[in-house]
Amino acid sequence: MTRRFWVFIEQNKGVMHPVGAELLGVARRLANEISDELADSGEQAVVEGILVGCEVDHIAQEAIQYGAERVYVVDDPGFEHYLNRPYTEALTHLVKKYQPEVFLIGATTLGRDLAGAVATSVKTGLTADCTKLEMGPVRKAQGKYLLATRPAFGGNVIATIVCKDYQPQMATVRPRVFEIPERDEGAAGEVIQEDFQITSDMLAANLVEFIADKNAQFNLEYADVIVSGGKGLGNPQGFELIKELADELGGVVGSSRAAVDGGWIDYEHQVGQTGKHVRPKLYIAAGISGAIQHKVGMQDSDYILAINTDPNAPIFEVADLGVVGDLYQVIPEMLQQLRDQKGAQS
Amino acid sequence: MTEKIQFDVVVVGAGMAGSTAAAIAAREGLQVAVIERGQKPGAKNYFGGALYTHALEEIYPDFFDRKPPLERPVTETGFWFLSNDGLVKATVQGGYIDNDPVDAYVALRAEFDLWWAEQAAAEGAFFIPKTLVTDFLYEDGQVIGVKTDRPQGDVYAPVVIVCEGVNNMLTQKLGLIDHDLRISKTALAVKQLISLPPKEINARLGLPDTKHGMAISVVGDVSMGMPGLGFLYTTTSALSIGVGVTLDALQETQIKPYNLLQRYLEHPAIAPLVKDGQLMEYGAHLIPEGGWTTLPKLYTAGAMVAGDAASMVNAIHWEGTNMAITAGKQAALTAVEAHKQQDFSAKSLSKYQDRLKETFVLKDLKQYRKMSAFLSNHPEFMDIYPAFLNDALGLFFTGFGKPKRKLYKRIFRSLTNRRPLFKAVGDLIAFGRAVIGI
Amino acid sequence: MVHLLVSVKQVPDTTNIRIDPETGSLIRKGVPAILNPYDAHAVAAAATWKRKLGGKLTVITMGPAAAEEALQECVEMGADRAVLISDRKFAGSDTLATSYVLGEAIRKIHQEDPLDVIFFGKQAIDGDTAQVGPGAAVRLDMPLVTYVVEIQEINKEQGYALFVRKTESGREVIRTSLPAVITAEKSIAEIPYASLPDLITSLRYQPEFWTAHEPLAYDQAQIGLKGSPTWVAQSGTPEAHEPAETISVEEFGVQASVDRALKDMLADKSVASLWKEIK
Amino acid sequence: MSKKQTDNKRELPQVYVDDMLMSLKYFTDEQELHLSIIDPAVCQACEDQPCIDFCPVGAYRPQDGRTVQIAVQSCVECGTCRVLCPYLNVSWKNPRGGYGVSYKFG
Repeated sequence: MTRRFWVFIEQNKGVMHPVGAELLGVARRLANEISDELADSGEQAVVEGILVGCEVDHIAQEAIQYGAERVYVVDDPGFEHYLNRPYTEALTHLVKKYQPEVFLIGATTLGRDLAGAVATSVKTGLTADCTKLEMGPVRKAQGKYLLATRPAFGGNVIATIVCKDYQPQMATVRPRVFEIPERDEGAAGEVIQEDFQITSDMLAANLVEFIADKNAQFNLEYADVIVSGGKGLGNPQGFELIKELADELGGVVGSSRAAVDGGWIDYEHQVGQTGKHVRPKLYIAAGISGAIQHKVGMQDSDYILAINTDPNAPIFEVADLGVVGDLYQVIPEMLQQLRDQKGAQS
Repeated sequence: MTEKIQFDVVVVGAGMAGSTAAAIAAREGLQVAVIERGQKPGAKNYFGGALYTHALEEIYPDFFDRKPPLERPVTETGFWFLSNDGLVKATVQGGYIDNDPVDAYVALRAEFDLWWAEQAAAEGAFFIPKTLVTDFLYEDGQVIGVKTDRPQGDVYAPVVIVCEGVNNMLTQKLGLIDHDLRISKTALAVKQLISLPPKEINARLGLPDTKHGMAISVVGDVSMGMPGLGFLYTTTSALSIGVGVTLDALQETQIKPYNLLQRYLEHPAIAPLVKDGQLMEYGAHLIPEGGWTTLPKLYTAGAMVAGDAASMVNAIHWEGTNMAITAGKQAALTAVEAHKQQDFSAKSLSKYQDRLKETFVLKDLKQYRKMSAFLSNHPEFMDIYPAFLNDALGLFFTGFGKPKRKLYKRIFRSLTNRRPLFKAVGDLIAFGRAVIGI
Repeated sequence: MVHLLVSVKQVPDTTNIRIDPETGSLIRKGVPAILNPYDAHAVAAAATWKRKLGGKLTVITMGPAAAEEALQECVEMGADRAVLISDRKFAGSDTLATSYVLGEAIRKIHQEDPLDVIFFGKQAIDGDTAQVGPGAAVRLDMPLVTYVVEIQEINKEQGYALFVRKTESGREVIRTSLPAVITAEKSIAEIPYASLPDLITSLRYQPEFWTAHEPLAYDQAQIGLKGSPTWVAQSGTPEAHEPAETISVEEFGVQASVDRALKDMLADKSVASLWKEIK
Repeated sequence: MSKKQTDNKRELPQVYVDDMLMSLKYFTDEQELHLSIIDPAVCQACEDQPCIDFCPVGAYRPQDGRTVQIAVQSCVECGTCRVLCPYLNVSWKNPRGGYGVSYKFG
């Protein structure tokens, strides 16, 4: 019997969303975590990708290079644009056919829309926005199951959820919670074309028009680097210096609520409980004292550098490193040193 | 045109005065509407504080059988005189305090006021929350209802009882008073509710169990010389600690209220009581301290005013809620009488003031009419005398091995180098007069 | 005449959560319960369209008896009928069981008085799963549009509706047949300030009370813990971040402080992985 | 108005009030603000700007150019600013019904 660890490979107009690669890395780790069970049961664990779209074979290869041993592909013009019903029916068909043990989906708007529908049509459990995934023992049960850890009550509680008696154990994960695994150009894997007929009743809802978001790239929530300014800037012009540093690091500008309240910058930039929740790799907080409302929105960042003149500003409680000094000295110096380093390399 | 929204009585505000008035009037068979601006009755109310059994039982004789949501009974009460680094406790327990039921219970307004409103609803009063009364409806000078900020928001009633609280904008609009709050006659109180395990509270304050509680007036260093009072109340599983100072003092010293409160919480005698406590709620509220000197006209054609809106507070004795309850009842009884006579003129409603004169409410306010002026003119009661009291008792109880004559001289000098003797005596006399009200 | 339905939920206000440090469970006392904000905006949108096209708005909720207050708020905003589905047997229901309970209730209402659009809030702020809407759509076999920020048109005569939904890359205009299920973002409509007559009506309105047996006999195996594939194995409070090491510019000077800061920053593996991309 | 020096030895601590406001429940009115400055020029001419100190929730915040900004969502409707503003320059009214601070304990 094969124990299948599935990952939904999300793609948009022929471009693979990185969350699929991140989850292939996770699926590989989960499969390894049950290797002891495999030894004595003679079963084998396999990491497989599920890909739905139109002319997406090149993405199947990319998935294999990120660790998928096999990719099931449903390739049909009807799947060119994401629509909930056809995608849900296709995935439900594949799940029933191959009976995977674990099924991971990226918690993008597409993923969250799809996962809820698939879990219901397959009648199984689904845990949303997981921050930790591992295979482990469950009370009163034999063998290892998916232990899905997620925040609840607005992040105030961390709960570990288990889905013991239903298959597959489904979970969605937000982009960039896990790292992208190394890409192995030489990896080999099998691609299986699955045919699936879209019937007219599945097209009760269809796309009439698509309006690209002009500042989509400014999407604060998905930014890798955020440089935020607060009242410590003293005035709105301070945000020009913040923007300069953000551009230098390929990031976007964020702000505290106080700066938005002061009318210094648009609400779209506000990070915090009443603004956006962000989890960039690098978060630089300049002139932000760090009220709890702000910390709640950015404390999950991988690395936080705080610059503030007040040594006991609350922001230092969540920062990885704090520079106690005047940002109007520290940031220009940072820009200088960053440019010198870049100059040295090119 | 949608039909008119008509009641026999409209009460503005579902606090102590409002819900009481509604209960009494509804009990007598009148159609009563209570219009409350908060999400629920109690949402906008905030106090130290304690409720007084005499007033509660007067409205509901079976008060305790109804299982009211009260916190700890007050079994120990009194004054703490704070010096810069010390404390003299003058509290009393047992004896008069040890009644069954006790005279005062600590309470939390959000929960209690909602329950108090539910009792009035059970009597038949109709509560309209989430609605702000903005003005009155008149018919040739006679109030015949209120305007609210909701579309189609007029509510008609021949009698309106205004219980809007300390910011009495409607009372001013009615012309019952010709000025806004006086900054020397109004105090701003800020408070923290700090949760601690009940056993910890009992241990730190020497209370045997949660059936025992404290209500303390804190005088001295807490207000940094400004006219004002601190307080400390024990709820079942939290300490309610705050300080209030008059607005003119706040304006003059430009001290931030929350810094004053923090300093109070960090006082050497207070800090150990709140150590490791968790802040459950911070808040601020004004207290009308003008009493008699800022009392508005209590009635006009078709309307009466009761509670904080009519500055019915006796700060020295921490009495406000019982005054509001008493006034609410008297206003309601007057409204019932007016309905019997079908006479809602000012003259008819003037009986409200006559009734109130018979109660402690107007009597006490009159007696203490000089008190708030006294306190602002005699700040030494807020710093010099508490500090002296600490020094005097401190020296007295450490005078071992020293000739006592020298000791008393030193105690005496710790008074006179703060306040010349004749002035101190003058202060005492002035205090006596302010208390007696001559 | 349209018939619209909104499924709402009363949630603890997560901006005011207090957790008992020992047990890691929610401290109920003093935590206000509110109508889930996304659901409130959904009701506001439904009420606007009901008034525009003429018709009826029904709201349903599954929860404890106290959830009646949330229904009252919906009537205040314009709901004509409110149903509270409440039973101890539902306790512990996860999203699959919840979508079964709500799905069957909606099916019954639909059979008695055909529905055109069924609204869910994008997610509930206590669970944040965003699964119940999609789940109900599957159970009712109706088209689903999630993250709706604007309703362009509801055309009962020709049996279609136009919804605008927002994704990371832009806005999609979706045309669906009717009836359809949508999940609403806050920007779908502003919360109205109800007229006094509507408020008074809501204060006097008694919601219908459904249980696990009446008027619908729910399959006991699909509700509550029995009907829930997932359950909470363990819960606790997130561990605190230890406070940062700080460099004082006063002590080390700007140049040295920034140099050390950049080195420490680049030493972090996820920033380092990023750094390759920046260069 | 002189800033009277209080002679007390124990210094006044500096509290970050925003953190305390997290303990409060507000129903924020997205459509109407119940407080506003009547004439910003008066604030610019106001020498002490006492509102920045006396407001118990620190809702009055100094801006560049000596204007004052009100963080209306933090207001607990105590009324102090209405009567203490030296130039009565605050347009003060209660929030719309159901909005504003909603004490959980009180």
